[in-house]
Amino acid sequence: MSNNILEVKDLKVSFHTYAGEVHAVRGVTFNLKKGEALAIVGESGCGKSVTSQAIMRLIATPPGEIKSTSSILFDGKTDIVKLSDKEMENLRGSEMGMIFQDPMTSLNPTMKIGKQIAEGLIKHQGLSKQAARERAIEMLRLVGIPNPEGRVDQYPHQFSGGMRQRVMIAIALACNPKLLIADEPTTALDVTIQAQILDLMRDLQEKTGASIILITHDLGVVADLAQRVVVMYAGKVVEQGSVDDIFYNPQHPYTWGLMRSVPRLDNDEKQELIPIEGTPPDLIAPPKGCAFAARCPYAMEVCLEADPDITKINSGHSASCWLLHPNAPKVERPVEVGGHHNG
Amino acid sequence: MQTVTQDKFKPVVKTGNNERVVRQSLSYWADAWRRLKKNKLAMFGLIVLAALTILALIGPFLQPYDYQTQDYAARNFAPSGSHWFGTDDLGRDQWVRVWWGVRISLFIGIIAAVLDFTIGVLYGGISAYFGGRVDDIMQRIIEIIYGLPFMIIVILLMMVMGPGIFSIIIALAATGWVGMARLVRGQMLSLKEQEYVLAARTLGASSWRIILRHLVPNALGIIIINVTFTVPGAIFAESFLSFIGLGIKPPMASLGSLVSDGVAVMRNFPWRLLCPSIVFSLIMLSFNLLGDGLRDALDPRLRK
Amino acid sequence: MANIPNADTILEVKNLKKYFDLGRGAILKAVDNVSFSIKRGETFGLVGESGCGKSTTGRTIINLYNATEGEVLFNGKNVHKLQGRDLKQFNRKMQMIFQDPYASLNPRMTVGDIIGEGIDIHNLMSGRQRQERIYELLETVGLNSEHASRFPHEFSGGQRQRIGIARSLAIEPEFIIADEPISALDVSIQAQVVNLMKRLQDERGLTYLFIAHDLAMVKHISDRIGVMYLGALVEVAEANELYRKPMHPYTEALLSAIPIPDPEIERTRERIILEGDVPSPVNPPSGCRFRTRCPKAMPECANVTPELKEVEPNHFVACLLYNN
Amino acid sequence: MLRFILRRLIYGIITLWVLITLTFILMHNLPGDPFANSQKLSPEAKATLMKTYGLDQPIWVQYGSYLKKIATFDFGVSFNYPTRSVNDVLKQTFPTSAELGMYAIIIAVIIGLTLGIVAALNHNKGWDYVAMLTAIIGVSAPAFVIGPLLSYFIGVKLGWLPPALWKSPEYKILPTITLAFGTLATMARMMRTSMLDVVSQDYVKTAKSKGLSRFAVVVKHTIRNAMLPIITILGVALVNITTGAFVVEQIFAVPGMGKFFVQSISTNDYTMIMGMTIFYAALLIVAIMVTDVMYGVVDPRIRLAKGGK
Repeated sequence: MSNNILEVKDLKVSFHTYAGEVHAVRGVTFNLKKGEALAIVGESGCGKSVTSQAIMRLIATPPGEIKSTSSILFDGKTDIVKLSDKEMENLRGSEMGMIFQDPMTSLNPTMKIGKQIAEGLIKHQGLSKQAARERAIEMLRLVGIPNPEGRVDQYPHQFSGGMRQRVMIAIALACNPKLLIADEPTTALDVTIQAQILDLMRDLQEKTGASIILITHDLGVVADLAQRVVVMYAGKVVEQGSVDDIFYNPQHPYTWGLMRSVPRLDNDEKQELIPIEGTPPDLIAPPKGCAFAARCPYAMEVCLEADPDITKINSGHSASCWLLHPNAPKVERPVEVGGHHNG
Repeated sequence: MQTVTQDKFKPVVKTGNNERVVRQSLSYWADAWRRLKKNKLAMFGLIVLAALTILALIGPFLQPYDYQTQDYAARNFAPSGSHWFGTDDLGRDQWVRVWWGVRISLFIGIIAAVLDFTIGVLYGGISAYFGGRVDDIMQRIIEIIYGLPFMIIVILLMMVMGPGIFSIIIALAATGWVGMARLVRGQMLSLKEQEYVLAARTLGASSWRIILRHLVPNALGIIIINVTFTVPGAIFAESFLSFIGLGIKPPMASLGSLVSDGVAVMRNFPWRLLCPSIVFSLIMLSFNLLGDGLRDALDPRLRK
Repeated sequence: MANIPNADTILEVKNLKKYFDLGRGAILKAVDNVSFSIKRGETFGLVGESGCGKSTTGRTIINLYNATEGEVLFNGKNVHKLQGRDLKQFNRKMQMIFQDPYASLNPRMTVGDIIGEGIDIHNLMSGRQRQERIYELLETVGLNSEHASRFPHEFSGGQRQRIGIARSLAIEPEFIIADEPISALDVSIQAQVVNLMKRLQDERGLTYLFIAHDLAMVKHISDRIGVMYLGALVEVAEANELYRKPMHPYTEALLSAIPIPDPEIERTRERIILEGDVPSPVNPPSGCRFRTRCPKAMPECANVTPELKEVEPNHFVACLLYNN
Repeated sequence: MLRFILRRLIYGIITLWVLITLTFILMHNLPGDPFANSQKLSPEAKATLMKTYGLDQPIWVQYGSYLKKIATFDFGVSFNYPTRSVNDVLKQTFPTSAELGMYAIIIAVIIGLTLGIVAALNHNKGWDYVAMLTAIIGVSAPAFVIGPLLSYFIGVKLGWLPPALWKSPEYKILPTITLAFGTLATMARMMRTSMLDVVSQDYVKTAKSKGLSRFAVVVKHTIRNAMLPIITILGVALVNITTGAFVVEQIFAVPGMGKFFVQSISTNDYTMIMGMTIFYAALLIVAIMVTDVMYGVVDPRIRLAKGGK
């Protein structure tokens, strides 16, 4: 299994708030292959960001807590959950880098951007200040910032949003990490800038061979960049598979719902949008049984009582839904979903 | 694979209303009060303040003395059954004088807060409402006043007007409103751009309606927080002035002048320093604790 | 001019300019010479990236801002010259739905009072009748009467957005400007709001000006679409036509930039990636504003400001490529 | 940036001018004339004195000469002791006050900021409560309460330190602590709030994601940015320390400006009060100006913005 750069097993993360324990991530399992781009999709509050921050161990404890039964195996040998803070610091930034959603607030406003890139290099690769600066300029050039020699000594407020996100990518990739986690990297950007950034990320993945975890709610971005997809709902993985599996042969009613609720630019006839009615559950008290049952049009009695098992569809494709149980009634997948492709 | 009986695979009939809101409905003020009640320190402050206010009102009547009658037979008595806080070098009862001091402190604190509030809200409100040139000029004036060391102005004013409660109030009001005016203006300017205010404007709401229904209720929380910190500020200023001999005229007592007198004789009669100092600190402490509590309870950023 | 006005035209925007004085001689040209018109009962989508002036256009149309130049004719009357009764009447006829579901509802008012505010302002009803009307409106947007006594913070984003819609419906407007009504919502919730808006349009014959940056959703809901770039309208066309045959290089790039949720299409699609960032509206480029990023820019683009011209029937473009 | 500094400078000068004018107007509206107290003076002698001080001139002439004198740093002589010039008194007392003030501000800043940082880094834990308790006591018990109590208990009762006067270093401890306490408390509270604000910023998360050590994150990213807003209140802190010194110098019998100022107030020594007021005010206005400019210099968002704010 050394083929996997990351193996997340039964990840559980809770936050202890004044109102009680919020079970943000409730047993998430997935693997990431070397050189692969994996997208985690879901609505806000589904636990996708928390999962990514748990992998980076960026969750503040307290109030957060990664349950000790969880394991996150990095590069086949290191269990991130069990590392000491010191060991984790050595891993962060050198073996794994991260990009955040809002480029306007993710950079330190009072530090020159060159220095912000150099910091990690000095720490992990023991470069001298001068060498780190040279490398920072190189990184700025790599991420497509014009005139990097001049820009290296500027401050974040002198950069536009798109440019700042490029700087963030430069920071994350400075030490050639094996894993890049991008948490909604283009959500705050305009579409034409988003296209630039996605293009850059694809380009850099080819050049560096880094594996990517992409957190997003935009199925278009998923289709554009990812090879595999994990669909999360209410702190759990409801379905995962290759992009083709998920887009052309989705098995979970929640995945169907996601697909049906967004309009497609390339559709000429006005298709009806079908929203998922209701709102996700409050994870202070996760519902018994399947968390999606309350909003699921196909919910059965069993859904309210027990959590469904994971059903394997093919080698890389699985879903957790009672409809996949051999005894369950057959439900036709809505035609709008994955319609024009023989899944 | 879990074993499940066939009958469990019947579809459920959806009865529930998806849009049900389960939480108990609470207005902003009710919710703020609930938060404040949970804050032990703030409640301590509130209770102590209530107790001090009651004592300030009835305290002087619990003893058969008044604040000015001198009794040369009873000079510099230590606290005892007949003089609970002892007497001063003119034989005046300290208990009565301390509570008179508290009366003055609370009175000045409250009046100063009311004046600050009135002037500050008017000035800041006008500045924000009219905007443009008016706002420009009014802001320049504020910037200049803000740069003045305010205690020094107060001292100058006190010298011109002479000591006394009235002078103190005028002096404090003349300088204290600037902070409130800035706060109100800032609040109004940001609230004016809020989408709910825009929504009211597109509905055709009059300026008065927007001010009374939208701007004021939403700015009130932060204004109240500011007022709670104005009160101890004014109480401090009065005591400070009295301490350096510019505040309340004898024979009337103020906590500041009592402390000042106490300092002179503390080697021999320490209670003359301790009693007013402790009462004074209690007042300040309770207001500050209450203010902190109110800030946590009313600050919209902390609301979820 | 984008359209010849006729009896069917509910709104006409003529050479509208809105400048903001930033002080020290800096002037932000948020909207610079925009003209278009909207027919009764249609949905006109206005798209563009942040800072392109689409929201300012909406706010100027509804009289939240004065126009620096040009005019907005609503039912034939200049919106910015209305006074007294006419102004009140206008306020009833045109309404707005806002972007931020958290900032668009007064947190100190109950949902009932928020929805009832328009009724109160225009003295339409009172007492029981008003109450009944509020309940009815709540049900129209999929909520129920027990929600009237609650406060906005108790609701989710999608619910709040529907409350905002109920507020605008309370005074029975003809025309609603929806200013990015769904961009703050989750995808599954967006569809709830969009479907509601479509249903209301069918039931009440409303006209919409739908402002958004999400082209897919705008295309889904709109009959016609206007594309804005840096304060100027660069292209106006019927929704499908715009997608099928974008003429302005900016529209082309914008459409190509949007990823489509279909991996197979994405794998083969060639993208036009624009260079650099949008210039500042304080100091826009001379001539055509898009020329600094335009892959097809010509030397004369710097000197001539292209006008919006009807290049094909009902398809208007402002680009020198189509000038002959 | 230049524009920003210039703007601050102009404001400072206007403020100073307003203050000087205000002082002048107030002094001319004082109840009675300055010689009312000295009954021994004959009307003739009084008239001579009035002439000497130019008090018989029209008011705007007086104002003009007043401005001129101040511009040349000539504050005149004491009304009560005509042999003492205000400048002499300032020269004599200012160094003492400056020394005391300097100690106090250094202590307040160092301990206050440390307390605030410790509290924020241990948010809602023991140290946080200890620090905040200290802070709230500091805010609630001003110098004229803390001072006498320290002097009485530590100086008189326990005899650990001299209860008053300003001589060898051990004499300076109690006055310095007293004067520093309130500002220290304010600093601690501000720093804590500012730190908590910065800790939750995204860029701190970015810093952690680079693998920097906790120490580096706190020092290079958190504290640095949290300090920025603190700079702006340094000016206000200085004002508080200065006014606090009136009281502290009185309590501990420190021969500084504050003590002299309070004395002048009680003896109605008008020229002295005027001179000292303007000196004080100028000092404070300059201090506020300097901290404002300093903020601009430290924060690149202001420093590098075109044409100021």
